[in-house]
Amino acid sequence: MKLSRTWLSAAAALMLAVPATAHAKDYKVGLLLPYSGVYAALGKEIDQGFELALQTRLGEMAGSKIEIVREDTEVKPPVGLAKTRKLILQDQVDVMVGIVSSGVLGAIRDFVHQSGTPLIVANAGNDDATGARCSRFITRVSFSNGQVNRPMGDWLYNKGVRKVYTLAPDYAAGHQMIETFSAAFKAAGGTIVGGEFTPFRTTKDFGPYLTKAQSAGPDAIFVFYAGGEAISFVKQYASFGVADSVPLYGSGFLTSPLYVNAEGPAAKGVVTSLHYVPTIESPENAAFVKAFSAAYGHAPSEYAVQGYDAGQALVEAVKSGATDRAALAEALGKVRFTSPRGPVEIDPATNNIVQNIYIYETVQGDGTLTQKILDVAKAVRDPVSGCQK
Amino acid sequence: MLEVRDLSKSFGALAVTQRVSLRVAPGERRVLLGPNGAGKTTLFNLLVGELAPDSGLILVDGRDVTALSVDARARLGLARSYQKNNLFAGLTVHENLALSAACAQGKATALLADSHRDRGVVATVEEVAERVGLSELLDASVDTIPYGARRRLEVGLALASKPRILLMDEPTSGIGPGGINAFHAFLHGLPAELTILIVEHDMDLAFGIADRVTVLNHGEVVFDGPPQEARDSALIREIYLGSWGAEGGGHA
Amino acid sequence: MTADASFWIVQTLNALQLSMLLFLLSVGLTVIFGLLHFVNLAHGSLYALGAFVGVSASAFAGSYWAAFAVAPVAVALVGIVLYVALIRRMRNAGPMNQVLVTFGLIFVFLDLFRLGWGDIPLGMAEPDLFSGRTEFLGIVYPTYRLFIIGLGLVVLAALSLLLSRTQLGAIVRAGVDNGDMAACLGINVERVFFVVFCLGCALAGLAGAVAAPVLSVTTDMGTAILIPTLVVVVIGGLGSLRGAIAGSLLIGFVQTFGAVLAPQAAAVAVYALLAVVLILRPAGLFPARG
Amino acid sequence: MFHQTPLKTGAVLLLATAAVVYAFTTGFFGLELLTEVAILAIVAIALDLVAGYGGMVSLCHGALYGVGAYAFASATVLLGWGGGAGMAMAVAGGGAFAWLIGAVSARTHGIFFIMATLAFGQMAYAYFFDSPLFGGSDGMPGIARLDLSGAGLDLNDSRGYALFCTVLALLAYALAATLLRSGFGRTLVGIRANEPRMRALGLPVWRHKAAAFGTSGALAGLAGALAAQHTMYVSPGLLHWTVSGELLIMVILGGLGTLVGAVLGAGVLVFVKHEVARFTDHWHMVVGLVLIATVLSGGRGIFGQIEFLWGRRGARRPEPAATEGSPDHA
Repeated sequence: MKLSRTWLSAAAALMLAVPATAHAKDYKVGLLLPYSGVYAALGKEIDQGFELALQTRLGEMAGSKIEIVREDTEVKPPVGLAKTRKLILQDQVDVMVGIVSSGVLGAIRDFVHQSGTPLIVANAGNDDATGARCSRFITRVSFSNGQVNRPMGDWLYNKGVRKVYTLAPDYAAGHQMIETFSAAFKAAGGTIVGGEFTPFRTTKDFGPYLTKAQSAGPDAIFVFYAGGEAISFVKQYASFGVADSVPLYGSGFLTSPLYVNAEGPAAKGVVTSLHYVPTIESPENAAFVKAFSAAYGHAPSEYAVQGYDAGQALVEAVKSGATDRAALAEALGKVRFTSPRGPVEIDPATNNIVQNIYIYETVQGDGTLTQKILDVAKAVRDPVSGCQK
Repeated sequence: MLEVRDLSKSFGALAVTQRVSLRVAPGERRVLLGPNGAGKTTLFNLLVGELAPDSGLILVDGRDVTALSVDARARLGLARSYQKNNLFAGLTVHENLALSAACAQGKATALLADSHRDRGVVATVEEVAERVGLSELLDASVDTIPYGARRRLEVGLALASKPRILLMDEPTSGIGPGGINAFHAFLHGLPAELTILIVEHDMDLAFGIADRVTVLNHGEVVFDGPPQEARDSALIREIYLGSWGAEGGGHA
Repeated sequence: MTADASFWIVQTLNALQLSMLLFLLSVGLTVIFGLLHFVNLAHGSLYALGAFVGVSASAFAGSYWAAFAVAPVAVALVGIVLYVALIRRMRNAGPMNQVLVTFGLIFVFLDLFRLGWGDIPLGMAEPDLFSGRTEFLGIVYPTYRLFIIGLGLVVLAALSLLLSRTQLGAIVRAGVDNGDMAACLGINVERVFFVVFCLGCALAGLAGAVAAPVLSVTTDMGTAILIPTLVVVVIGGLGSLRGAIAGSLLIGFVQTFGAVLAPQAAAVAVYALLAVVLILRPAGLFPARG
Repeated sequence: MFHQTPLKTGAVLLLATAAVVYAFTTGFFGLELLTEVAILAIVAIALDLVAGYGGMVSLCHGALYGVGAYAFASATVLLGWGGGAGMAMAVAGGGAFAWLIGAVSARTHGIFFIMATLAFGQMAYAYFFDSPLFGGSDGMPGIARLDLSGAGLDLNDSRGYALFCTVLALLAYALAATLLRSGFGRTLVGIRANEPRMRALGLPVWRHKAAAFGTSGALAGLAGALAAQHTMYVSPGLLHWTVSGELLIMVILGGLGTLVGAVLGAGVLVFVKHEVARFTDHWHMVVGLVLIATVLSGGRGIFGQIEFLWGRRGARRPEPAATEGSPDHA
């Protein structure tokens, strides 16, 4: 995708909407995403979701024009920071949206905070970003690493699982996801019989870890892997026949609809938890899936919905009458709306989203794999761990 | 000055140096003779430390240097020139000589001063260039100068480090009769106190310059004595004529 | 806990499987290194190309074996283009320029993969023949992994026969030992280089197609495998078949058993091994030339 | 052998003038780029020092740069030291680590040296990636810039910082040029041209190589400290081998063994990348094609080509080609 500027004008929609006030404020949005590098696919999904939300809800913004300035982080923290400076100082954007990698978020956090520019985080899940290093200018509409995995602790115990072995890549997100799950599972009464953190993005062969996990004799394995690592892991898990004796559970990114079909039959029966799956039954989701599929030719993933809700949050904040950066940040910290993923709101204590977490099984659908929701943990809210806004 | 005791070296089953003992006095001109494959270059490699002996001792001024590295021996005043030109490619004659002179004069690690413009270094470079007849070619790249000039630079490099013991490995190979005469003159011009070991094929030259001759054959010292004796030795004649006579005792 | 004999047998098989994948990649790289004195950093990209072509071929034909057949051929064809367009004229350009050109190729391939196959990781199914698991020696092991081990051994045997028994092999050995001498013997060195380069490319393509069902196929898989492959080649010593197999086994086993015994050190283990080998043997374990 | 030719002096003055003019005419993003170029130019100079003049092609300069950045971050954030002490720490840290790598790897040559440096660099990367003390994969935030308000300079201003880095890059060039003109530098070139002969002349070669590599690492460490202050954040990604690879590209693109080329290469690569990225996400391919074209057009790199053409005009003897010298076996 060309890193173009996009102007979305409400002119066409104006005829139907309420008459605009004389001087509708125009907004400039800096969309900061990886358009190259390993997370380019994620950046594209978020971008598409964001644009769809603005197009869908343009009419509600009383004649305001939204200009989008796109910048590529290349998934490199220094690049992300340079682009952030450009967006804030040079382009003077009113609000920033995006950030896939927690590394990039960590790099730009202080500058965003000091400059007083509102930032809507549309992916990066580091717990600290809405914990110890939270900011009143940073609002997260995606998820936190802990939030996605916490409900699985209780749920697994209640399903009769007592002994779990964990695996995840050896980096911050891997640790946070596994530690949150383990704490919840142990609190429910379960035992973690062992676990490993595998070298991040250099592990190609999970055979040694799978063999080791199996020999620890757990009732189940709980893992977090995403992207290429998820595909390798799920396929190798199946090929070793671990599935016959030890079922696989995990963080929902493991079987994300974005690449679950690359995993093939190996993914069938894997149960994971996530804040969104395309099979949620609600009018909002039905409309979203339909519109997204029509616009981009494939079903939306959780990343698409994060982009979509970043757009929705922005629309809500604009609708509240906020015009400058400070007011937008203030308004963003209070929004609540109905998302394709169910009712969501921003927790004023942390600026993190409060949302449902869906526990789903990957099952065979018509030709492709699909998601069967087994359970829903309603309105999951992160504890206020060290956040002083 | 330089002493070797019972030095031995084998490559697998092939003994290239066998219990070689030598004693070279200060200021002596010693010529090493011997047919191809007699182990002369190997002995040089052992002396300067490019090879480690299997047994035996090497002493410089009575000090055991057998365990010392190549550079440590060089710093004791041991310098050599090579049978095959071993120059600093891509650099000028001046730069080549200056690298050597700077090294010997402790300017090689100076952090600010340009060693190649250092007065002492430049003086040595000019003196050595004069001696080896390269004064006209100082600014030429060694890649462009004629073979004979490179051959002389090869010796000049060793000389520029102002050694006390100079080892020259066939310095006259391939430079023709005119070059040999010039070399003879060059050798006579060197300071009398400089101890010199030369591997030489040209018998006439060898006997002309040597204070003493050592003959190696199959890695062993088969003769050690004054040149006149060597000239008359039946043994040497046999060795040389046996393997070299057919080629007329010449140099390739 | 059942960390008994069968556990270690399975881990040994895991190590062998990884070693054989590394071997398929590194053997081509090392012979090209040794014979052509060419530093081909794009070798990993050729492996990725094999995987991508394999995914498309197997999807098109509905069979894994289409990938197995098409990927090596396709990558060898690309190798021919590279050889004619670039490699031939880069052979005497010095290692720095070779590094630069092949670095450039890595970048070009990276975006070609993105343009051709998208940003989303892909997967490929195992062949039906080797799907499932095999029971032997009291253990159960994925059949496809046994196939990889077997294939690696077959390629090893074929290459050692090729090198020791054929005229081409003799020329290659002579060329690795002393390129000038081979040229002096009036051998058409250029043609031998060409054949060897294409063979190396085909093996990289084969490795890609063989690895695809086990791993995910991503645009950066070539760069990710490049470093381990270089490590294998350097540890083994440039240009020797023996070095390639020794390096592959060493890395395969260190990586696998490192993961089992000291997971925290696993990321560093391979590099530490490389450093130690280079300190003790600056030209690798089995250098092809003295 | 290095000569600060009039051509080089002219090019440096031209580049410095261009940087200053650019700093006063461009927007905020331009200042970001300028700062990036100045910092990378320092590492590229450091790399050219050892690769272009010492024949030690390193794939660990990203790691040295990263070690400098982490040293600055740890000194200022964890130990609470001042910025100046932090910079000293970065220089010392990069230098010490590089000296160690150089000392251990000095015996290896060519591709083996490249791989040895890669190994050490990746070990450092893995260490910082896994180390909780330094924030692991998330890195360390909260780094403040040097306080030069006493001298009337506000480094928190983008232009002030860009100019500060430009001045340091210029100083780095002057330092490298001085070093290369000194006995130390002459000897380094001697080692590249013929290492065994240098040893035979009495030089403890490994010590010289280690010292050169350490000096280069100290410069890389300085650049790392500047990078840490620029982004006010450090992450392990700085140490990754691909950073070293890009640095090598800069040096070769600009002209290996020309020193000015390192600076030029840093500028060209950064600006080309950003210009291309404005039009396409596929900037990798464009950069790749540029690299291939550079080599096919002579392989001397930009400044190497300029010097070559300048030399052919008859003004001066051309510099020897920047390829590895081999002993004369005539």
